[in-house]
Amino acid sequence: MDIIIASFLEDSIVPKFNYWIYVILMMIGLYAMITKNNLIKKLIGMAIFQTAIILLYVSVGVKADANIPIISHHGEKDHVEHAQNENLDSASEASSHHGSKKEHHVIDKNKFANPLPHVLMLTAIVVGVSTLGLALAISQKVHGSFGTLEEDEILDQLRPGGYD
Amino acid sequence: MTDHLPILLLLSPLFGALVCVLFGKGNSKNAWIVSMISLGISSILSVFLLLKVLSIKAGDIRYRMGGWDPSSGYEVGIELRIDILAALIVLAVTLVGFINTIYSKTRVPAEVGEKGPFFYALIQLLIVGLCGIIMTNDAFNLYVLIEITSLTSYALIAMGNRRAALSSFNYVIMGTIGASFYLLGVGYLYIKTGTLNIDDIHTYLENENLWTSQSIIVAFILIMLGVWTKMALFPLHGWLPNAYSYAPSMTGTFMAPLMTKVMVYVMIRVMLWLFGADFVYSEDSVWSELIVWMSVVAIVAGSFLALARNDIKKMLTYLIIAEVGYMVGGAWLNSLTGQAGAFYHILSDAAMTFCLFIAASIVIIRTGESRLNAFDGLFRKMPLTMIGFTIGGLSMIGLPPTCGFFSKWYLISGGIESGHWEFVVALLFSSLINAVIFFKIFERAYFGKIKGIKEEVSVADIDMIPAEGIKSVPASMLIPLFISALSVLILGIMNKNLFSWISNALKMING
Amino acid sequence: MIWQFDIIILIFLVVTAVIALRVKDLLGASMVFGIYSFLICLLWAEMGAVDVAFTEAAVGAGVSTVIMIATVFSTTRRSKD
Amino acid sequence: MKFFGLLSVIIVGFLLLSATKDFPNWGDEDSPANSGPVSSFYIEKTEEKTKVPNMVTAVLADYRGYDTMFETVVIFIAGIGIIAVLRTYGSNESIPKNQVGDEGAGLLARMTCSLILPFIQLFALYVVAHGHHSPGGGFQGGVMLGASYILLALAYGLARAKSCFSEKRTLVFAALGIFIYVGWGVLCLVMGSEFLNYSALDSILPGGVEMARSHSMLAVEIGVALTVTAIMFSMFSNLSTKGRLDKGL
Repeated sequence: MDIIIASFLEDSIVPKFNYWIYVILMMIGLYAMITKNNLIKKLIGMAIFQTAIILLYVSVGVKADANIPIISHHGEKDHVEHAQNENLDSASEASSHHGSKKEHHVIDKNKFANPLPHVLMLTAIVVGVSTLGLALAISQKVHGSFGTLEEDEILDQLRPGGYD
Repeated sequence: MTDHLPILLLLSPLFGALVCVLFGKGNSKNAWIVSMISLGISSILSVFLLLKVLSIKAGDIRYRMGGWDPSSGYEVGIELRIDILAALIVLAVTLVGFINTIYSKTRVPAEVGEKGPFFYALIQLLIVGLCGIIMTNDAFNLYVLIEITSLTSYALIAMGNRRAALSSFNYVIMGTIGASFYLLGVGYLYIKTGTLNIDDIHTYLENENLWTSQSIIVAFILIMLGVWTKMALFPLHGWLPNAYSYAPSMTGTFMAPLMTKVMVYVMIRVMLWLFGADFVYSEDSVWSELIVWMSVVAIVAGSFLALARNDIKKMLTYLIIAEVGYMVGGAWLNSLTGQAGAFYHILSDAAMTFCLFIAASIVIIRTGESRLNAFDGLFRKMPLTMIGFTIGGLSMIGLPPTCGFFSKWYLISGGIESGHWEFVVALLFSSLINAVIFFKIFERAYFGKIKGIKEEVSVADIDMIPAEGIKSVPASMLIPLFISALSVLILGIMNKNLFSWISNALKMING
Repeated sequence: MIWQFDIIILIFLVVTAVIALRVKDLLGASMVFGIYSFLICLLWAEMGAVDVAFTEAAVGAGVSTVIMIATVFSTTRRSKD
Repeated sequence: MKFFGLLSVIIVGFLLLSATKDFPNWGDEDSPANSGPVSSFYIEKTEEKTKVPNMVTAVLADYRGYDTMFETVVIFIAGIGIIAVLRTYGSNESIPKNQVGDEGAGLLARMTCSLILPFIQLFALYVVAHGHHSPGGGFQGGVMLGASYILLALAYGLARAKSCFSEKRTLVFAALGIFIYVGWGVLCLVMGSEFLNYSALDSILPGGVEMARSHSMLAVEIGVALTVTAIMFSMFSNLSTKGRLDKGL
């Protein structure tokens, strides 16, 4: 039984788990943005919504056995490992490695996480904090003129004279 | 140097904004001069850009940022792509920005006071964002630029009274939902294709034949939902009327003509360039039918809601919602005439909305009354303003010498061509309602009696700027009004040329 | 990359997100939101996105939380939902 | 409203989940996004073409530098937007000298703050400068530098922090940062190649085309850091005083 559950976990939940949770977080955030009454709560919902999207993007860039996307520059270790690898298959592939010897090491693209989603999400985080800051400023202005942050109370104040 | 026209066009307002913030010193006059210069340069450069695009036969200009050449067929950097359609809209954006700056000369000190330099900085950054949206060929860059326009417009709207702050907050929520949906859609496309360049995504989808993949369909729905939220298509229009009508008047006159239209352009671009005509109009999908029906609902609902309003600016904003329905419907008609009509309507709607909003703002400022009875007897008191308003109104109804007639004509013939009779009926019906609305106003303006004092003071009126009295309107407001009214007529007279340019460009995209 | 770790953080994320939205005290909600940001920062470090994690730690958990608390202090702590 | 909200959220959730089946597995090396030519190009060619080991920095500041420029502009917009929305130019702009000591935290917090502040700032500068080789860069360093001023304002009161970083100075720094970024791009234009094409600068920067790109990234990151520092502090000071800039938390 344990084995069945474990295999179920590994086969159908784990490989897509990030995507499941991203959808759940996105639904929580979207629900809060639409239905919460308090303006600050709406903004917390907005922040959760945005992080859910970031979670989607970052999950895309993950590779099973990859490292962070920084090439270790003073990496003597990498170099040694690489040299050993080269020794091992030097007999068969000496000629193919010949061209790359001038560089530090051959870069195996599966050893590094995909950097593009990270870059995109740096931008998205910054956009998120800018939106949050501006929205907080606007909610302070709303509080300054209505004296409350609750949407229904604000609408009550507007009703007598408002015509729309 | 002409190779660098697209980027120079963007940099001029960007530097202008920095100069406004640095050397504004609370003085609106300096900032006004700076933004006149920067937007003037930008408008001139966009004229040159249009001429350049028209002169080359290949169709479009491409500009690679950072000079990164593609690697194994895929763009690694960010690319700009400008064809005739983009150049026309860039010209419209920069010109509206420039003319609106003339209009704002006396209004900025009156409505935002010491924050004038920040206002001008934000307006110029908004123009940077809009021009960037139109020219970019990178799906993620488009998101960043959409957020630039959104953030500037949140701030510009919230600079108004307390109702403006509240509607700006609602706009923040709706706008973020829209932009995030767009970002999600781009993410889905990225997962399936591994690239962000719009042309490359299209090529990849074509090569791998991913059109029936569930992710691509969901990505399409998400991007469309995001763009529709941003352009206020009918069920998603909730934020627009309050935001545009309570914003400071010079913000309203700038944003009403441009924001929704640029998003319609983004929609056309996503439809035809990113997904391609084969996908969006494919026989076995229901998109085309469904969305034309949605636009029919938007047109009818927008017209009825406009008819029910008694507030001038609210009425105009609901008319914008109906017009968005025209453009969305036209773009989805699956006929070249319909697409061209939708595109033509972007330009003509920008011109006539600009004209109407300026005229309405002048009327509201001068009479201190924001309801329709402000127009009572105005033909005698403010004849020049009313001439401008009349031209805008006639164009909205769709009478011959104006551009509104021609764009509607192409839309209707597109509808007939593709057999969407419901769209044709909705268009004619909406024109009828527009005629009712505007002739009601014209009647008031001819025969109505001028009011002495207001009978009741409502909460909204307390927030209003006090009336400056019906006296001579300053030239800085009349000149923009006349330029915009003139452009309504010019766009109408040039309809043959415009239509042939637009349909040639669309033919090239459709292949 | 360590999926057990990944799943634990993800479950905590959902819990903190719900708590941040349920707490009636806005100051408390902001604090829980700060915890949420730290958790998501951990998650990104775990997924190999170090730059994103660094930015999230500085921006999300740091500045966002601080400006949110600043707003709560200059407006009101009370919330009906 | 609640029902309508729940309904739309559930519809969107199902829509998104329905597409999840179609996705490559989490951590899949062969998904189009991970093995496609664009990402392979970034991983394999970045060090060769730019001599920058941190690919994220290279992609951020060079390949997609146009994006990052607008990202900095977004920050700038947020800063001046908050001032435009919230700032009130009241009469109580300056508080009397004898009240300056009243705000801020207690003695212990002040002592701790004065001990760690120099290190935070030093580390922030390191993060900006060392972004080529380790995680970090203009944004992260800028945010940390801004946060150090926020900490100063929290411990010693806003007046003390404003004496280091007045409103005028924040605006100058914010504009200067973007000016450096855009100006660097314009310099490339003047040298006769595309906007932000740093390789055009190899005639005025030492070390060949690759090092020109690397140095230019540093310059651009410094611009980003200046803007972010200034705007983060300006954001905090405006939001914590409701735009009066008189007395902090």
